[in-house]
Amino acid sequence: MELEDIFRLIDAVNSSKITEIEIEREGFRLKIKKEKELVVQQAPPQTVPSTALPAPEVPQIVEEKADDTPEEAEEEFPPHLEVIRSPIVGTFYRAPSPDAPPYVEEGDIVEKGQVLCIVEAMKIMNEIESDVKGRIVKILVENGQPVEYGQPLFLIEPIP
Amino acid sequence: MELEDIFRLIDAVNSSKITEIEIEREGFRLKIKKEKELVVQQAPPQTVPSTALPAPEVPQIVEEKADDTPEEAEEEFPPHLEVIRSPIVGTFYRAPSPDAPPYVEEGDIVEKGQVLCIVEAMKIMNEIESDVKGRIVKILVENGQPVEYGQPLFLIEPIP
Amino acid sequence: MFKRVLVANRGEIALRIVRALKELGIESVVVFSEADADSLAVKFADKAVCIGPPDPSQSYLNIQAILSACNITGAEAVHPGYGFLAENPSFAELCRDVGVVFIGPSPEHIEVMGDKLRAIKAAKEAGVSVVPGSLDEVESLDEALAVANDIGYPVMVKAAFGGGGRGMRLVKNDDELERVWEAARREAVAGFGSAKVYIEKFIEDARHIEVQVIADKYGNVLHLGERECSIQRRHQKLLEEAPAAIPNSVRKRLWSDAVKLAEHVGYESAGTVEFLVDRDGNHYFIEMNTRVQVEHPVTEMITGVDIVKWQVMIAAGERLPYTQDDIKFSGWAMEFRINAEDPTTFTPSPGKITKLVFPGGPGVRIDSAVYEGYEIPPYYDSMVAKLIVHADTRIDAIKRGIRALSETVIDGVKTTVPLHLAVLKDEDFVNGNISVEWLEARL
Amino acid sequence: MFKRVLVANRGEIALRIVRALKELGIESVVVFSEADADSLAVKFADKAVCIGPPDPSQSYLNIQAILSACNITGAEAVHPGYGFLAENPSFAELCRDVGVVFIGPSPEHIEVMGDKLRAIKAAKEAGVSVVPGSLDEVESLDEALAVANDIGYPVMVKAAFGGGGRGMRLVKNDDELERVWEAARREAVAGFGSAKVYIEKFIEDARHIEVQVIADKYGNVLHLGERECSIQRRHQKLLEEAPAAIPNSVRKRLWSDAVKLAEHVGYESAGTVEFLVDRDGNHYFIEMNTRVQVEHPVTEMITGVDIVKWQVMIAAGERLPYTQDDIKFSGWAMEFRINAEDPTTFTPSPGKITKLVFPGGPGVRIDSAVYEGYEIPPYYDSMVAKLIVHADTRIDAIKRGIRALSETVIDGVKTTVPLHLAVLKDEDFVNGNISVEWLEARL
Repeated sequence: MELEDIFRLIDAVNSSKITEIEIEREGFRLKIKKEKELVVQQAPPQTVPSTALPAPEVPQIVEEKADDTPEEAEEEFPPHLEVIRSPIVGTFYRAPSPDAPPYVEEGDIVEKGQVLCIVEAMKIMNEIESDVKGRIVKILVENGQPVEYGQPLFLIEPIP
Repeated sequence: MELEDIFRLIDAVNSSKITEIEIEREGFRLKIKKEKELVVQQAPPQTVPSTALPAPEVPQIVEEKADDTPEEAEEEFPPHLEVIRSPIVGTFYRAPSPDAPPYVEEGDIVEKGQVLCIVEAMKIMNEIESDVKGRIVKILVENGQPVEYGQPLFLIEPIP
Repeated sequence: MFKRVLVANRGEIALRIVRALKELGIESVVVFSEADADSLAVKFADKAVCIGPPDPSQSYLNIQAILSACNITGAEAVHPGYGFLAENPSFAELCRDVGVVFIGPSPEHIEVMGDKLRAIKAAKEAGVSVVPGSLDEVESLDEALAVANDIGYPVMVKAAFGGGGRGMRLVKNDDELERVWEAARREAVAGFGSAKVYIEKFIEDARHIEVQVIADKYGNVLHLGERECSIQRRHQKLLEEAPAAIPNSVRKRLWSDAVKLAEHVGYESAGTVEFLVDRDGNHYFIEMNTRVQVEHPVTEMITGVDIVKWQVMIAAGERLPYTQDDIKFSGWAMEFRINAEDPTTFTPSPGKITKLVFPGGPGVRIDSAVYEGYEIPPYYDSMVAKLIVHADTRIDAIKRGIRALSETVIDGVKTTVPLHLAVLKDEDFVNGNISVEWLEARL
Repeated sequence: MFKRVLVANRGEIALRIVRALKELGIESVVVFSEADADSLAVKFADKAVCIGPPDPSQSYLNIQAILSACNITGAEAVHPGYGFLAENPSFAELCRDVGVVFIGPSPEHIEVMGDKLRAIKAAKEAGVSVVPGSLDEVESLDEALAVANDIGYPVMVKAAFGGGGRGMRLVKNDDELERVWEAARREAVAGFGSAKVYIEKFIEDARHIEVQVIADKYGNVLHLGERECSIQRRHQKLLEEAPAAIPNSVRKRLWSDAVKLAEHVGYESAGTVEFLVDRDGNHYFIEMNTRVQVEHPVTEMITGVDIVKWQVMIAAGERLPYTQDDIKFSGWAMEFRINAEDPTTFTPSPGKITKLVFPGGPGVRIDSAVYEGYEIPPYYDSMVAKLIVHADTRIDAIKRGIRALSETVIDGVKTTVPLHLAVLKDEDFVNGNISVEWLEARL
C-alpha cells in the first residue's frame, strides 16, 4: 500500500462515522468499526432475598466492548433465503387443529400463497401464507409457542 | 518509510480527529482509530431572575457535534517553538518591581537560565527562567494577570 | 397481588411503570413497536414483546395485538400509561371481557369523563363549581348565539369529546360565532367522531390547577393536593409545580370539590380533576383525566406517595392504608418537560443523542428512557426526559431548577432546556403572576 | 454571605459542593490537577484553575497552590470536601492566617479530633461512653501487656493519629502482643508521623454507627440522626443507611452522646461522631470526623437538611434556623458506593467508561462526576458514583435499591454494582444481622 493510499484512508475515516479500520495483506484481513452502541443485557429476573450471599457473580451488565455483540442474532440468515415472519402477536400452530397433520414440513416445496401455519391471536386463527414458491429449509418455531410481531417463522429457499 | 513520510503521518493524525494509527510492513497491517470527545460548554454564570423573558436564546449546551471543538485551543502553537509554562498558580509579573523595567521584551534574545518573569504566589516571588537559548516570539500573558499551573507564558524560538 | 403485568405504552412512562412493578416484585412485560426496540423500558423489563410496526395505529393503539401479548405472556393485568389507549373505554371494556385487569378506573368512568358534557353534568350534580355555559349540547347557531349572549362574550366553543387542550375555539362576538359555528362542528366530527359541541364562558387570565385524587375499590377517596400547570404552549403543559402558589382558602375549595366529584361518581384508581382558577380565586371544573398524568412526579415528591404503585395495588384489590390526615405535604416540586424540539420554533427535533449528561445531586429526579447514543424516533411525542426538582420552598425549587437545568447536557437534538431556564429567571414566574396564556404572550 | 468560594477537591464531592454553591447564588471556583481537566466539576463550575500535575502531593495537597488560587480568583472561602486537606489543621490555620475562611470547624477542633487520644479524653470528659482501654499513650511493651490483661483480650493496638479504619491491629493474646508491639509503633511513625499508640478492647460483632451533628457559631448544636455504616471491606465503608435498624433506646443514647461531645468541645460546622455498638446495644465512642462524610446524602434524604449548604452558611456566620424538634426523620435511605474495581478481587479498575446509564425514577439520587466517555484517572480513589435511594421503610429501600442497581449500566470498567446487589439479597442483611466483620466473612 502506498502512503498516498494511507492518506486517503485517513481522510475517509476522518470524514465518516467509521471509528476504526484494520487492514492486513496477503492472507488479507479487513476490519471496519463504527461507533459503539448500547449493550444492556436483560436484567436478571428480580428474586427476593436469597439465603446466602453468593460470591459476587455475573454482573448483569455486559463488560465487553459493544462491538462484537450482534444486536439481533436472529437476523443472521443466509441472504439467499426468504424469511417468513409473523405479521401479528400470537401463538404459532403448525396445523389447523391439534389432531390434523402439519401444513408443511421441512424439505417440502410450497407454492406462493400456500398456507404454512396459523398464528392464533385472541381466538382468531390467522393463516400465514408463503410469499414465494420454494423449499422449506427450516421451521424456526415450535408448535404452540408464542410469537411476537416480526418474528421469523420459516426459512424458504426460493425456486424460480 | 522515510522520516518525511512519518512527519506527514503525524501531521495528518494531528490535524484530524484520528486518535490512533498502527502500521506494520512486509505482511502489511494498518489500523486507524477515531474516538469521540465530550463537549460540555462552560455553563454561563447564573444570574438571578431577570426582568423580562428573553426570547429563548443561547442554549447553554453546544448543539453541534463534538468533533470540531478544539478542547484546548491554547495548545496550538507552532511545533518548532518552545513554550515556557507557569510551574505554579499565581500572578504574572514582567518586572521585579512595579517601577523596574521588564525582564524581557518580545524580540529579545535570551540565554538558557535567564529570568523571564516572576510568578508571585502567596507573597513569594518565583523567578521563571528560560529552558532554552532563543528569541522571544510572544509574551502570552499581560502583566499582573493571574496564571494557572501549566499555563503558557512565553513562546521562544530556539537558537542553536 | 399480580404475578405479571403488561405495560401498554412506551418511553419514560413505560419505564416508570416497569420500575414500580419491579419494586412491587411483579414481573413486567413491555410491548413495543419496531421503532422502540432499543428503548430502556424494553431493556429493563423482565420480558418484551414486539407488537407491530412504528405507526401507533398498528402497535400502541392495536388493541388486538396488546391483548394477544397479554395472552401469550400470561399477564394478568395491563397498565396503559397515558395517551394511546389509556382513556379508551372500549379497550378497558375488552380487557374486562377477556379477563385481563385494566389498571385504571372502570370503562364507565372513562366513558363519562371522556364526554365533557357528561363530566360537567356529573360535576354539577356533585355540587362542584363549573364554568358558566350551555352545560349541554348546543345544536344550532341560534341556540349558540342565545347562550353566548346570555353568559357574555368571550366564550369557548368546545367539542364534547375533546379535552387535553384540543377541540376548542375562542369566540369574541356574534360575528365570530356565526363565522366559526359550522367549522367547529365539522372539526369536532373529524377530530373526535362526534359533532356534539357546547359553549362555555372564557375565563380570562385563568390558571390551570388540577387536583390528584386516588380512590380504592372500597369507597376510600383521598386527594394528594394540587398541581399548578399554567405554563403551557399550544395548550400543552411544559412546566408543572406542586403545590400551587394560591391562598389556602382556594386550595381547600379545590381539594374538596375534587374529592366530591370522585365520591359522587364512585371513582376508583388515580385520577385528576382539572380546574380553571380566575384572578379572584374563583374556581371552575373543566374536566377529569382518568389516568396517570405526565406530571404525577411533582405530587409524588411532595407527598411521598408512589402514585403508579398505588394504581397497580388498587387494581389488585388493595385497600388504601391512608386517611386524608396521613397525607402530609412537604416542600415544593417542579417538573420540566424536556422535549426534543427547537426552543424558539417548537418544531420537533428527532435524531440521535450524541452526548447526554443528566443532572444529579440533592432533590433531583430524572424520569427518562433515553441514553447517550439513543435515536429519538420521529413517530411519537417529542418528550425525552422529565426533570423534577424538590426543595423546601418555591424559591429554593426555582434555584435548584436553574442549577439542574444548567448542568443538563443533551447534544445532537434541540431541546426545551433554554426555554425552561428563561421561564425560571422571569420575574413574573418568580412572583407567581402567571396564567395559561402567560408563556405564549411572552414568546 | 460569600460572593465566591473555592472548592479544594475533586470528583463527586467537588461537584456536590459546586451544586450547593450554585443554589446559594455563590460563584464557584474549582481547582483541579492536570488529570481532572475533563471532570464535570470543572465543566460546571463558574471558574476552574489548574493547580498542578496529577500527583495529589503536587495538586490537591499543595497548600500553597490552593491558597494562591484563592488569591488570584478572589475566593473568600475554601471548601475542602473530604480527604486531601479536609482534616489538616495546618491548612485550616494557614487559611485563617491569610484571611480565607475555611469551611469547616476551627483548626483546634480538627487537631483535637485528629489525635484519637485527645478525642477520647474529650469524650470521657463530656460524659460520653468510650471503649475500655488505656485511654492514654502506651509507651512500653510491659505497660501494653498490663493494660491488655487488665481489660482482657482481644484488644486493638491503635495509632493515635490513625483513624478512618487505618493504623490498627487486632491482638488476641500476650504472645501476639509481644510479636506486633514494635511493628505497630513503627507503622504508626511511618503512616501518621508519630509513634504514639494506645490500646482498646476489641468489641466483637460490633456495628459501626455514627451520628451527624451540625453546630453554628452561636452554640446551637443539633444532631441529624444516625447512620449505619457496618457494611465495610478492608475497613472502608461500602454501603450506608439512615436510620440504623436499632432500638429507639440505643438510638437516643447515641444522639445524646454525640450532641454532648460537640457541645463540650464547642464544635462548629458539620461533624460526625462515630460509635461502635455491640450485640447488647452498648455503645462506645471511637472517633469524630470533622468534615463532610462521603455518606452524608443518606442523612439529607431522611431529614431534608442540605448538609453541604449548611457548612457554607455556618462558615459565613449564619445561625441555624432549626431547633432539634424541627428535625423530622422521614423514611429510609441507603447509599451504594459504586467503585471502579473488580467486585471479587477489589483491585481498582480505572479506565474509560464506554457506556453509562444511571438509574432514575422515584426515590433515586445520583451523586457522580463521571459521564459516558470519561476516563477514570488512576491517581485517585476508585469511586465513580454514589447511588442513593429513599423509600418509606427499610424493606422498600432495599427493593428500590435492587431495582436501581439492576438498571445501572457502567461498561468499560468493573464496578461494585454486583456486590451491592448480592448484599441487598442476603438474608442477614435484610434482617439486619450485620456487623463490621460481616461482609468480609461472607466474601
